[in-house]
Amino acid sequence: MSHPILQAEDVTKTFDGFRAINALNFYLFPGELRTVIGPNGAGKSTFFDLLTGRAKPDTGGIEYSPVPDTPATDLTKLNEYEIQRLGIGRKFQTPSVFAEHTVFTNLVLSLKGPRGVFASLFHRLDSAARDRLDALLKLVRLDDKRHWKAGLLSHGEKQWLEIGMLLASEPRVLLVDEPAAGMTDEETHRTGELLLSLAGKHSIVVVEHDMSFVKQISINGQVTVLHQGSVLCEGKFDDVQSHPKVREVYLGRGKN
Amino acid sequence: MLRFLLTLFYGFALWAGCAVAAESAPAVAPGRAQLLAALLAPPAEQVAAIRGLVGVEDAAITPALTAWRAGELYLVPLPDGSRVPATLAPAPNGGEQLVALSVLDGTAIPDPAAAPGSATPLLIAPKSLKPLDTTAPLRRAMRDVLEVAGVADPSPSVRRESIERLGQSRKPEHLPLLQARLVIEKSPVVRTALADAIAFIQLADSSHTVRLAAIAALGEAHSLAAASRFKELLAATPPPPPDETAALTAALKKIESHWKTVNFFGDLFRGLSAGSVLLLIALGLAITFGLMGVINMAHGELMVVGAYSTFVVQNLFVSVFGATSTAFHFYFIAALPVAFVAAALVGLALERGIIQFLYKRPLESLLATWGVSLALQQTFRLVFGPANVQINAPAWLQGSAALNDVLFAYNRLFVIGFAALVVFGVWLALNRTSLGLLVRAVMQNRQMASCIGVRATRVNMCTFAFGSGLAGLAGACLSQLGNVGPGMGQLHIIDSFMVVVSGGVGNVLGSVVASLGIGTVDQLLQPILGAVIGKVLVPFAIILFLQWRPGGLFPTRSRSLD
Amino acid sequence: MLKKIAQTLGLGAFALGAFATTTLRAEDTVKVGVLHSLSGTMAISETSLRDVLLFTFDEINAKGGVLGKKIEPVVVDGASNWPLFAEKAKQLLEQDKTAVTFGCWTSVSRKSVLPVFEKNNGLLFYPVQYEGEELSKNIFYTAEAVGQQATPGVDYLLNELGKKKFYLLGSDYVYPRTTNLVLKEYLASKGIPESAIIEKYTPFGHTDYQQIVAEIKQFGASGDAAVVSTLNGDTNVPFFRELANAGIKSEDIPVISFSVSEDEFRGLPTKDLVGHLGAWSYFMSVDTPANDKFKKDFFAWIEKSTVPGIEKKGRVTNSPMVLSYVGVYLWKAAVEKAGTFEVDAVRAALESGVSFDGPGGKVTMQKNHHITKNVYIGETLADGQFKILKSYEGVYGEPFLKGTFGKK
Amino acid sequence: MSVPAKLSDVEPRFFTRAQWASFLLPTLVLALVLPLLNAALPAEHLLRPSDFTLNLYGKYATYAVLALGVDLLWGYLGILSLGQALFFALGGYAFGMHLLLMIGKDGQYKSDLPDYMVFLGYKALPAHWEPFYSFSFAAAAVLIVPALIAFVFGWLAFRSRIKGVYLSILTQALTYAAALLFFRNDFGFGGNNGFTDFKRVLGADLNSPDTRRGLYVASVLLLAGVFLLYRWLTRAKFGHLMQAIRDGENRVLFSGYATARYKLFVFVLVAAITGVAGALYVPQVGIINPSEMTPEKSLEAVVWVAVGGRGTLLGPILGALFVNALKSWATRAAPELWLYIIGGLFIVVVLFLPGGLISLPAKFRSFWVKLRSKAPAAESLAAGH
Repeated sequence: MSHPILQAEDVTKTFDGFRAINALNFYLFPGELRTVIGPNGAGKSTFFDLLTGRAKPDTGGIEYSPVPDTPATDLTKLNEYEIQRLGIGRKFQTPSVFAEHTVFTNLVLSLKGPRGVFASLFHRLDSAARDRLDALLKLVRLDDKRHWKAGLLSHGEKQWLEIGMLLASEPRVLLVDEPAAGMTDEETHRTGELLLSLAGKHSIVVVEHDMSFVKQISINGQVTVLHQGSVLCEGKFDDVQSHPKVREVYLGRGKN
Repeated sequence: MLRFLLTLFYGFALWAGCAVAAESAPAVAPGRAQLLAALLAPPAEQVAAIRGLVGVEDAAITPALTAWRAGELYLVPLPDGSRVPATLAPAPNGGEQLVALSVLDGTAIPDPAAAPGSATPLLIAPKSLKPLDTTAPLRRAMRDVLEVAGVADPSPSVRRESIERLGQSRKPEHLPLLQARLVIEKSPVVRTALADAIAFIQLADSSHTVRLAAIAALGEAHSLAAASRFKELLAATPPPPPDETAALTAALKKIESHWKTVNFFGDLFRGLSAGSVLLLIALGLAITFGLMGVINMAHGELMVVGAYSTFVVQNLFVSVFGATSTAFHFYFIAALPVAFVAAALVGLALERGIIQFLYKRPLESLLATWGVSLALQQTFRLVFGPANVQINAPAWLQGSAALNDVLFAYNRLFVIGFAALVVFGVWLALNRTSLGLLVRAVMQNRQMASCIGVRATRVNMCTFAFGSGLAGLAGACLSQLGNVGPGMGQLHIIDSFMVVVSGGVGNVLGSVVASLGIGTVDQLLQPILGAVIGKVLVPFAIILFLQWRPGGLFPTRSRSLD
Repeated sequence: MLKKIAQTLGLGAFALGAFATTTLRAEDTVKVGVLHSLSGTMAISETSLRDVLLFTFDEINAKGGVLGKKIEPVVVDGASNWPLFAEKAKQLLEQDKTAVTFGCWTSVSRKSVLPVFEKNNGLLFYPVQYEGEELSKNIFYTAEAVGQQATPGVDYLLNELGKKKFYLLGSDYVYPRTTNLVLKEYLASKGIPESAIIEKYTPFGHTDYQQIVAEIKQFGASGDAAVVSTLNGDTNVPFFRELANAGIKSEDIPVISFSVSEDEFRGLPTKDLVGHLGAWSYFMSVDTPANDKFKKDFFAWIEKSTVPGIEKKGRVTNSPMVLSYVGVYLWKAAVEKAGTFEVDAVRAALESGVSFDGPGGKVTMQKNHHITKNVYIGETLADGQFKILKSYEGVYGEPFLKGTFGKK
Repeated sequence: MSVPAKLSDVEPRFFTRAQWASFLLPTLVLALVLPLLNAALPAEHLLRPSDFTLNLYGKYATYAVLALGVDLLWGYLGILSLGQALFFALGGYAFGMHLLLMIGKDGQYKSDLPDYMVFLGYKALPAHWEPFYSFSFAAAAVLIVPALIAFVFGWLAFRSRIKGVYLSILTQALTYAAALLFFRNDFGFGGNNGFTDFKRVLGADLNSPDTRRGLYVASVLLLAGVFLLYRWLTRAKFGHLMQAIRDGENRVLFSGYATARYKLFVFVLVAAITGVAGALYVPQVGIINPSEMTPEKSLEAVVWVAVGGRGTLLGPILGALFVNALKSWATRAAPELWLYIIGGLFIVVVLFLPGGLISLPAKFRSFWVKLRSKAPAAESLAAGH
């Protein structure tokens, strides 16, 4: 097997005595689309926080090696924007778009490119960038709403916009937190298709609750079940679904 | 309180003394005649006449001169043209009129118009007489007389004070008097003072050995007055003999190291007291700003409301009970709840009128409440006048206790105790009452709390009023320490915001630790750096401290985004 | 956007209009400026001066005014804001064209308006004790100079009370600093060694005097020390409270204060101050017919005054008020002597030495724009009055004292 | 859902033609016409703006620059700084040092030293004062000193991600501490009295009408220039980022921007520009003293912005003009009541006009629209019954 692009080993994080993440091991391989499920409080969002520099682990290491056979980067030493610049993008659980800005501007601000103060001051959009923005707008189906204030979009549209913003920054790794929340069935399905189409080019981790959606996107990939801050089991969707422990802690709850 | 009891005790002792004197005085004693002459002498000769009373033993002299010095002695004119020195006291029947108590025998002057032999006292209308004048030279002369007389005073503390003064005057002629007293003195405190005073006078003794013994004794006694005298002696030309120089240096060292210790503990106490003041001021803010997130720039003015309430209660007590009554001294106790309620009501109006609309815009509450603060200041100015108002401390908050030379001022002790009490009260209110539970619920998530049926509006209202009331209490306490005027709120507002921020917003315990810390650091720095630099450094220190702990001393952790 | 700009312009026009509302100048009045802080931190002191000035104008107007013209006061609020003082001064001189202005309390406010008065050749009468070291041809200083308050006060401590050690305590600003510089020279010239002097400053609005008082208590343990206080305003309350609680009595360590007058006593616990000293060129307790009349008339005026914001209860008189009062009369005398309101002529008349018998005794304007006046040393009584202990008559006002007590 | 308003995108035109016109017209009137009228017309002429008026407007213009800075930080970047007056005063002090040295021997003591140094017993000019004889050095210091202080403070604060209320209180503490420091005589900047009695600038007599007019024009041009600069800043991608930081700093961080650097850049830039405004303010009011850096002064500037309308560039200018004109007028016309007027204004604006004065026309318009749409409905209702 190839070298993992992202690996977390023996990671622990406590908040005021509460172990949000407990001796977690996680490996993501290039081009993989990984789905992470788990009950509330399993530590999914904290896990993303640790990967993106929002929180620092108490123990354990998180390493990122986008190019095989080069020294890996220790993510625990870096902060949010440094990690983003390495090519790890994140979509938040509650869509976080710039509500006061237009859809178009939201994407412009996310576009890959220099992030420095002076670069922003003297920034001009070239025609290649405009073409790319047009393509993105079409991809996330917000072409006709490009001048809308993002705050006025529906919940699902905001999710799409945020995915668009994520793509605009052309990351290697996409961390996607509950992309289907607030979407209609049809929108959800299209989101799944989009994610599937991105796999291969990007390495993707999706956290999700909606089981039919999970089933849709994990058709080729692995599913990881988190429970009480560590991995409960990992495998194909069907295997996981039938795993007794999973049924007990997670799916079992859904039945009652 | 102690002080109050002492005052009562003194008063009683004085009366007892007078009563005894009255009984044992068959006719005008020679001492009494001399006193009378001094009282009635023309101003130019009064000083000499009073000095003539030094050493004269007569029970009337001390009360007479004490009253004179305090501006409470009157010359009551009689129809025969004579004038009788007397103090005025309320008439036993409780009327408007005052009775004149002759200082010569302590008895009421009989009314000359009444039938001879009857006991009708002479009644005098208030303010119809002016007290006998005093001047600084006169008072100094009286003090000399009283000091000598005070050596034999029934009260140990009067004896001690008089003896200390006599010692400092370093007049050899007092030596026999002091030594004679030492033989019969029983109180250990007074004996120490006597020994010191004798040693002080003996510093100039002709005998070398006596001088050496005196130096050693004073060094042992940690006398500050001796220290400055020692320095003078060491610097004198020609210098004292070598063994005396050595003794002086050793004694000086002993004294100075003692006072270093005293000052250290003094600083600690002062720090604790300054911290308690800060704490009282900041506590209300820790609730309204820390817990509720309202930046209330009018918080200082809520304190002023408390301070002016105290002023009003004081005046009420004066007009109902009179300024000299025992009841007056309890006005401050009555003022505390009034201050709390008054400030809470103003706070309530503020919350209902303005702040309730701004919970989602905390930074804008800053602007609106600043507007309120300006308007309130002008209101104080128009209602109470632009000048400061006069607040007289009750007797039990005046003065201080000394423990091994460290002074503990009663008002400071009170503030420390009161601050502790208020902190405990706040802790109880927040953690042990259902309101406290609701408060914490609402403060954590206003919307969620109202969803589960908490009446957030009412909780907000109560919490804000409570925080405002605490500001009122702080204002009442401050009225005993500093000035009360329209601008007093501005003096403390920045300090208190800094306390809350460095303690950690949303954490009352943090404010407690932060205020005590800031107070102590400030007081410890002051002797080294001066008052101004200390005040400048504190904000800078807080900025640097927040570098280390951006959330304050006790940050509230939350997992929500932003 | 255009609309917004138009709005801005409209607003500007509004502002312009507000300033253009110069009232019609009636021929039989003369405009006189009153420039004091009626709000902000200094209102506490300065409001009384506004009151006494308005009273003085009414008193003069009742007797026919100045040169047959009634005084028309223009009262402006400096709001304890120094740039605003300068703006208001410009307004008074350039818009209202006042013949004379009475005002300022703090030195910094005077410093901020000084260039304005010099540029417009205006006249300012300044009534509050100050540090000296200034002489402007457009300002007349009825104020006590250091030599008319501080040095006589210290003289009293030295000669009458026999004090040998001095604790110079002040607020950290220019008046205390300069006064103490002069006093240190003065004390040195009287043979007091530097080691017997401690100099301490506290910031504005300082509220905690525990340290200072502890130090004073130990400094004064030898019984021959005195405190010379140039603490200003509010800080006196916590200071005297602390002093009293530490058991320091005026017989042991007297405090002489140069910024505490009868007006300040209204907000001080006077029982704690009994026996401590003050030095001013006027006390309310000065027992002269002129003072009795002044007090009677002023209180009667206060009683019936309808000027908004005038406090009616518990009013007293003090030195800055009387120096404001005599300032108006000195100006009146000079105008009458010159026969015109024209500034240069009035100045010449003032410099020629006009006199006025004021409530505090006779005052005479000197060529150096300061006035010769009586100086009184008093001690505080429990009712917030001074009892006069000593008076110095006809003390010459000298603004530049520093260096004059040097080597003799 | 109503049709959302079309918002400007990242690179719209800087100004439309109408906007250029409405910018240039008042600038010309204020910077050219008024001073010309003042210079050319006789003293009592009805149309002539008086020296006093020009001077006052010049002062307001510098205040407006201060307000613009507060607004850029607060309205656009979301940082409510309660310490902006510090930078204003620092610029004023830096330039004041130069002005003080330019007095030369014309002071009270006819000495080369400034007056306060003479009577506090300085023997020679402190070394750090020497370079301030040079106008260009002083001018550079006007920019650099506030920028430096802002840099150190901002670097410390933004690095440790202090924000919101914390940052506001800390900026307040900073300016408070600085004011206390400058109040100290030992600090060497004239203590409470500060610097006054300036005589000349660049060889020109400060009291001559020409110089004062020049200062006024400079202030107006500074305001116009700063307006254009800030407009450019807020229109560029940079401006959008500022607002993005204001609305959701974390999202910006996760988009790969070092937000602390952006904040620091704006904080320092604004400090330097505010310093320039302070430097122009001082010769016009004739005094700089530490009370200019007390927290209340900063609060006042915040109030101007709130009253005018934050998050717009015209609002702060309007607010600074309006509040100060009101203050100038009220301290003369109603000395006892003006605190109520000003205090009441803050409350009313915050409660009822969160958008500030600038939002008034829009409010009237929507009110008018509502009124008109309601009126026929009411009529038809009445007709129906």
